[in-house]
Amino acid sequence: MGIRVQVEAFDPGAELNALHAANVGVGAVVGFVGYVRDFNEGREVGGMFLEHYPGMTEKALGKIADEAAQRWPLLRLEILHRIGRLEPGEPIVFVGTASAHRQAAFDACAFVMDYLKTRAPFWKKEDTGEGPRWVEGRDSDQAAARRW
Amino acid sequence: MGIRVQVEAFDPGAELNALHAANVGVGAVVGFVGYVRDFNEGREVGGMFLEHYPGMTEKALGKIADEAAQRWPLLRLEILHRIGRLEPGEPIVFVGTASAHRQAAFDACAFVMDYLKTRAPFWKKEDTGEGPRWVEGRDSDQAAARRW
Amino acid sequence: MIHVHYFARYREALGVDSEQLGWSEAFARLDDLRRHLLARGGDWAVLGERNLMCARNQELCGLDEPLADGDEIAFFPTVTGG
Amino acid sequence: MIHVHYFARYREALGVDSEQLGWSEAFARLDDLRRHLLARGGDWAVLGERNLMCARNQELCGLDEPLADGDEIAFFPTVTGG
Repeated sequence: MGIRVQVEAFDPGAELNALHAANVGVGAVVGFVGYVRDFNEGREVGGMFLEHYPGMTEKALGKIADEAAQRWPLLRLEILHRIGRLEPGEPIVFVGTASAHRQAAFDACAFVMDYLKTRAPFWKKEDTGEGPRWVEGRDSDQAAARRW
Repeated sequence: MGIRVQVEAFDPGAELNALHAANVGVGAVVGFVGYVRDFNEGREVGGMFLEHYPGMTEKALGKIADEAAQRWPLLRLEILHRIGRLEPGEPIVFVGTASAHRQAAFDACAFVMDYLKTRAPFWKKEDTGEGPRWVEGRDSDQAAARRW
Repeated sequence: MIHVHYFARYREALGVDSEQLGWSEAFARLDDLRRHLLARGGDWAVLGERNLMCARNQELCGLDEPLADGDEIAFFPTVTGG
Repeated sequence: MIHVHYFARYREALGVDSEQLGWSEAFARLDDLRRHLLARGGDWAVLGERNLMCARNQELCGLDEPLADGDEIAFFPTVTGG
């Protein structure tokens, strides 16, 4: 179970491979990668700044990870989220799960993303062609989190 | 949209990273990796042989990929499945999806795995401590495929 | 002519991976072909299994699938890839 | 003493990222503190937004959360990470 909040870039592929880590009890690995897009809600995006709440961020992610580990039989769970300045095409977040069978790995990974989107204190400020703007929360994210 | 059925080993991390492929319209990537476990249904597994139906395998995977592409707005979909001899800890299958938003990527990836498990002509023969045995289909896989 | 393939556990039980049968109007549906093979007795009883899957011309189908001269048919146990 | 933090759009609108307020029995619940800040008028109206989120001692909570002397409180707009 690992939680990382960092300014540094990371390699999603290396994160995915590390979830197996020579554990021959792992039958299924699921990895999610969120990337900065060049377009969002009607405007071109030239990059963004990710603000967070130091101290609370790690606690909030830890609580989400604990809840996932209670709900599903996970052998590994990794959450990695970047903060600070990001350019289009850069990975923002990685969530990876490993379990004996696939359903737990799929569900736990989707659950962590839905909860992270609605409960972890991160805020995106995008640079658009019409100046900077704060991204507003989406109702669809609230709805997704209520599924669980 | 890519379908590969191959004897050769592959690198799941490289497959995951390739799904983004400098496409800045991609906001979400989901990768699933199935690994050979060292234990299955009560017996230790020392390795397995994956038999398939040459010709039909590619067609069946192509149909599953087409159906996923019709149901969800995917920017990429890759299915890679190994055949022949595999050892515990080796990746058997990779399914990767890329889309603008995460829900399509998650659902399409889970859908492809559920359909692959029940509709693609692969059969596993495991080497166990008590000799070789053919793996039998699981009711839970049939149930998972009926969700969609 | 009907080309018939057997895979995995069925292939091993029958000791044959494929065969060709002369076309017959009696093979109106895939189940007619299956019953013809079952009638061989012995190991061919595997084709009576409840979980038997089949394909016509490399597409999954049901036992009520109509057959035509030249078809490629396959019988196999539940698939277990992934 | 109550430590209050503001984040993202609220921090920018208010021009302040944190402040300390002397403890008062009037701050029985988090909403009492919020109304006290709203009463400052002007830009502080952002704390009246329907989607406002808040945390007490770095845990998400509701506006009916009871407060205690020494608490760390935060107000922020809907989170948008991931």
